[in-house]
Amino acid sequence: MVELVWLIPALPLIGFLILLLVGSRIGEPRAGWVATTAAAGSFLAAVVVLAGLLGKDAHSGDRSYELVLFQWLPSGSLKVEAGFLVDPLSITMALFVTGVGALIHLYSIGYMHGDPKYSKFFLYLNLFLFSMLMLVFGNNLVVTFLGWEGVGACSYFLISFWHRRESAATAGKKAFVTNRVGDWGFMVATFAIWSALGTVTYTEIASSPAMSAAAGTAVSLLLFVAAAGKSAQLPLYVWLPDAMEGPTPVSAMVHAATMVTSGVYLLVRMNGLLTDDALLVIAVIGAATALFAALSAVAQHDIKKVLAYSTISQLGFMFLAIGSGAYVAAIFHVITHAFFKALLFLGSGSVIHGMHDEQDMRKMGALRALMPITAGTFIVGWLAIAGVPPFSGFWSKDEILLAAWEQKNIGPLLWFVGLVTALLTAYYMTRQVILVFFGEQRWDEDVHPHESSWTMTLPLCLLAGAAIVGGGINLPLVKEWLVLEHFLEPIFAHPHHFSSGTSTKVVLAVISVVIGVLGITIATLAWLFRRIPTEQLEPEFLENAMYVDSTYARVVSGPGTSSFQKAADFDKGVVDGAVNGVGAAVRKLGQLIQPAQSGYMRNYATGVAIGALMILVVLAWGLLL
Amino acid sequence: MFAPQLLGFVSPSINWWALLPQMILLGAALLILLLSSLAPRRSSTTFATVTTLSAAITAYFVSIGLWYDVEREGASSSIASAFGVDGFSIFFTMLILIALAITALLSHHYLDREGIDPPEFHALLLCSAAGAIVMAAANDLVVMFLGLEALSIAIYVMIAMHSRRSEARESAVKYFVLGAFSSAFLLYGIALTYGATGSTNLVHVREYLDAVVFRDQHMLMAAMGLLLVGLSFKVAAAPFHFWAPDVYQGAPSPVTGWMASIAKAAGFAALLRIFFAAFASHDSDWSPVVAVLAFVTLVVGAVMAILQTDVKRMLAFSSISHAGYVLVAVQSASNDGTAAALFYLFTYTLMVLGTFAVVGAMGSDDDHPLTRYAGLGRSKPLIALSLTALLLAQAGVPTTSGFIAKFQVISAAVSNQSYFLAGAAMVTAVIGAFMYLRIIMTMYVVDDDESGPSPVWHWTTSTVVLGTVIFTMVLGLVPQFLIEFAEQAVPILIRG
Amino acid sequence: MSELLRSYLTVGIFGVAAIAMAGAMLTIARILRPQRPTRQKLIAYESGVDPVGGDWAQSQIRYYVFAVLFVLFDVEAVFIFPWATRLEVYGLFGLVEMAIFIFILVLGLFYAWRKGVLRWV
Amino acid sequence: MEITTGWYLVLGALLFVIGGTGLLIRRNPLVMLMCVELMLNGVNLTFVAFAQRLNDIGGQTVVFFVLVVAAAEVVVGLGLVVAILRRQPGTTADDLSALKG
Repeated sequence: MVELVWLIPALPLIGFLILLLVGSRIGEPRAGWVATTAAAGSFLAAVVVLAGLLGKDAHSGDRSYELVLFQWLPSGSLKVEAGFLVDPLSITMALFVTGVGALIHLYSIGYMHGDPKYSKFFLYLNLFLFSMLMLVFGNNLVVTFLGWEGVGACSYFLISFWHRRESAATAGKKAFVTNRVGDWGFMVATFAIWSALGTVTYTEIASSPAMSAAAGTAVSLLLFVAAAGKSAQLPLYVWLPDAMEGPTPVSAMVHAATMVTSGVYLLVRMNGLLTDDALLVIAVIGAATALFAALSAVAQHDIKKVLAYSTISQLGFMFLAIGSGAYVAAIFHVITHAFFKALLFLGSGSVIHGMHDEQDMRKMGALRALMPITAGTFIVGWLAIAGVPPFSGFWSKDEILLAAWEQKNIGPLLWFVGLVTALLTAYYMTRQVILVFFGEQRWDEDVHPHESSWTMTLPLCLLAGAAIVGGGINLPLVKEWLVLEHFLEPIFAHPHHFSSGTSTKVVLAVISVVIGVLGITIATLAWLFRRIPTEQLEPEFLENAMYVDSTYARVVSGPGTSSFQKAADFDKGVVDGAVNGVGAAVRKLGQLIQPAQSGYMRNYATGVAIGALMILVVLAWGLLL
Repeated sequence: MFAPQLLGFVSPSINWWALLPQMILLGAALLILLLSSLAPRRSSTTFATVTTLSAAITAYFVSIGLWYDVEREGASSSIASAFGVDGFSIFFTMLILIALAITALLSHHYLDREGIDPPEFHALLLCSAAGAIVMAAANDLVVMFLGLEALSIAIYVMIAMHSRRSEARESAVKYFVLGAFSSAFLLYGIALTYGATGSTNLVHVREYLDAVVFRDQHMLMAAMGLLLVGLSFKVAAAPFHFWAPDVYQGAPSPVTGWMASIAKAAGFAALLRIFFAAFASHDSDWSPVVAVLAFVTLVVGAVMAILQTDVKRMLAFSSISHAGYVLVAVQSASNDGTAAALFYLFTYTLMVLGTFAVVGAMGSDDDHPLTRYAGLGRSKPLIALSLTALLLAQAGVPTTSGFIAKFQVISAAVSNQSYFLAGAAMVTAVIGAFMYLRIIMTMYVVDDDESGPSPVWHWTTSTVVLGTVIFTMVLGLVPQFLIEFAEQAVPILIRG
Repeated sequence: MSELLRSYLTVGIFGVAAIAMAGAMLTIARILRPQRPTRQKLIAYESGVDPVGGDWAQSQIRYYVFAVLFVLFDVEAVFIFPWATRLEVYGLFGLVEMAIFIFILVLGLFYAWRKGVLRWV
Repeated sequence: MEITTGWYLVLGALLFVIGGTGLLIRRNPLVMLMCVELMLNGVNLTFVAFAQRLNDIGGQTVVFFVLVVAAAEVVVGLGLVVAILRRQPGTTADDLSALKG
């Protein structure tokens, strides 16, 4: 059954081709159903392959199956195959990519209703799914790079799907530049691995002798640059908030659940090459990203922007896990995050849809009665991301915090940063839930919020179910329940084991729960009770809430609430500036040499003559030496 | 030696079969001129196009036969070793013939639209193609020079034929003066090679350099330097590239495509044959120089492309940057690198011809502002999609032939331990991609109320675009046959 | 002094003598003749006809085409002379080759003629 | 004093450099053409000198070809220059700088 792996990417590709050929002719809603069927079929195929993989012995190495389609690049000493690698890691990724993907396809049928470019949207979605699966299943770096570029391209198309020229150009430019930096890292890493190990195939890389420490660290860092570009880590994250301008299902699928996790996948896939030094860098950057993005999320008013920064923050958590050597925890969090973040995005999409394209949370409130399913599922997502047990987010986040605690060099510090981030996460998500679904009504009279159609609410319910029980795939309570960990174990060069005793684990878990609850409480005090009609009667209480708000801001990041503004300014000024700065530097260089292109023949001839002189001098110099 | 000693003249053995492709082309050129001068009035475009096409196709079949001959009997050379009959020659002959057929097709509608005399244009095109073949196949520097001049002089005139436009005149004069200037350098290099080794024949040069412990190193170095200058000019490598953007912009689009593809390919053919094959024993001397040229070319091409607003100018700088990639492969001075260069040239030729087919059809050549492409994605979705594919291929995006080509070039540089150059190539690929993306974004991202351009499409243009797109995409997935073809076409020098 | 330069010396002496002689004659004439310039006398002599216009008279553009054709065909002849001196040695092969060469040139001339380049308008 | 081949080579190189310099500094298109011719003739002289030194007829044969190529170039070049001068009389090389940047 494992041999059927080719079906998994083939089905979305077929869907894409059908839509390409007859998409606009079959129109709405059939185009949507074609794409959804392709995605669902792909998911079923993944389940079948998983069953086949589970039927094989776990320890003899049988659970790694390569399907080579053909020799792609027979270039000299470098041979690259077009082939698939099925192993626990790739199938795990594929399952949630296709699963969540199929649900989002289904959701989009309702969400994109009436859009003039309806079929084109699904065409891109299927192409995206195909590229993502190529990325996951490729048996070597080059095929993965193919998928890597493919998801990037689809991402640009989808960002600018609804766009007018100006903003699309800006958002697209930012996404493009930062992603190209990441792509550059990927390319250089590929060639570096090839020149050091003589292969780019994963199974051969895994069985190769170790590189020298310096080379290993260099390669690891290059891979991290690649991952940071795709997975929006400091300082390459700037494109992700802008990417939220695309249709909400796109944000859910491409920019929250799947594509942005491909950096995590890449690092986990190459885990055997990552050196300790590089891991430390990854952990630090991951923690910094988590904290920074969480701070930024606190100050947002746009319902999707909050989720966007939250995504960056959660990705930071995943990198923190990788940096601490806890690859399983990273993948675990990738999965649970995919569930609850897709849920949250789709929920926000449902709200936006119901509110007639209103995205400002200040103009929402008290929607829970009008949109019960959306509200209920959104609350599930909120509890999951806030780390309330037994929702899925708690388990994976807890495992990451534990791994951070045990990090060899600066473990407690990383743990503390993670903890603060968790606090902030609980806070800003609670704030969002309250602003959107509770409190008083703040929208205009002519807006009539309504619940969405079943194609939109069904995925919400399914994802909510997954967000509740998703933690079950890796429960730390009993050793046998660590299903994911045992399943993934064969792919790791150095299996990670938690060394802390049970009591430490319990204490840490309790602390993180307390922190989560604290965050929720603060937000509730600040945002819910501040708005109750008895406001005048309890000014003190309100003041207190405000006080808490600003205090913890002061504790966390220095001088007062303005720090949030500072964080936002940093985003706008420094990081944007850096991105634009690279572009500007290139332009500057261009403008520096542009005068040479003066249009005068004699200048051009002088160029030739000087060039000739230089060549002759260099050659003569060579003779002298 | 090039000419036989006159006493007791014995005609050199001539493999007529091997000369047939370019003779067919010249014959077709003469035929077009003869018939068009006999015709009472202005002769039709169709006649010229069909003649050129048939000549190209016939010559192509002859080349296939030659390829199997070479495969069976091994490489040889003809006319006192002046003309190589080997995989390398035939590789370029085929490439030039394909480009000729494409250019003939895409100029069909263009000539009618712009009111250029078709028979003259086609006759010049055929001469130019024959010159390119001679240049690529020549084993003798003087023959190579003659080929180069035939190629270039025909192009000077082809540019100037669009004479009612002052840009065309300016670009013709620029290309002419600078081209003649650089030809003089090349010729001087040939003279010094002759003086240093006693022959202009590359087979002889190579044997001489291999056998003799060399005394007159200085003259040889000067010869290499000057040859490099002349050929770098033809392939538009920095700092000999200044002419390219101006000339590409001013020239009629089909001619720009021809210059960007074939003039460049033939220049690289000569470069490879001279430096990789004949000066192989001195590669430690020339390889670093070529590496520096490659680096400068990559940077200039990528960086300057960003600043442009005229599409033809953008593509001109992009073609400079492409030359940088091929130079990266050339400097590796290895069989792998040379095969990578050949692969690159082949795929690049088709990409660039397809691109200029679209550009030429987009309207008047007076200028090509980026804004003219705004909304093409809406008004002509298929054409826009094709152009997108071609541009992505030029950017080196995976699943296109451009990716494979860049990949091979960089891996050749890596295995040659030119890590710096490989890194630079990757960085400039990143920078360069921005420019292609800009064109693509312009085509697709427009306001709703804006209707895109709707230029007139002739089926010949569409055929060319479609063909090049399919080739580019298919080759991105199954590049093996062309890779093997290129590997078998690495130049060798054989006395014959 | 080398043999080579010595043989050039003779040429040099002849040259100097020629210049000296011509110069002497003109100088003597200038000294002897009376000088009474009038406006009429200073007009450039042009076959007895009064000159019209400036001294930068433009020549007809059609001269140019003939000049170009002349240059081309003149230079192609550079191949014919060496061939003609060794005609017997080259035999039939050489004859056929030169026939083709001349045929191509003639074709060019024919084309030019048909395109009306040779017509004197 | 013996006039060796070296002298001719130096003369050829001088002609080449003079031609090249002329092309760089002159503005008149016709003079620039003449400069190119001068460069080519410098090379011709070099060829003949080498042919003399190597006692090989090949170098002299090359000169024939170069002469013909030069003639073809001149004809095309003159054609271009005349085409421009007819439309814009008095054009110098520097006036041909509309395409740039």
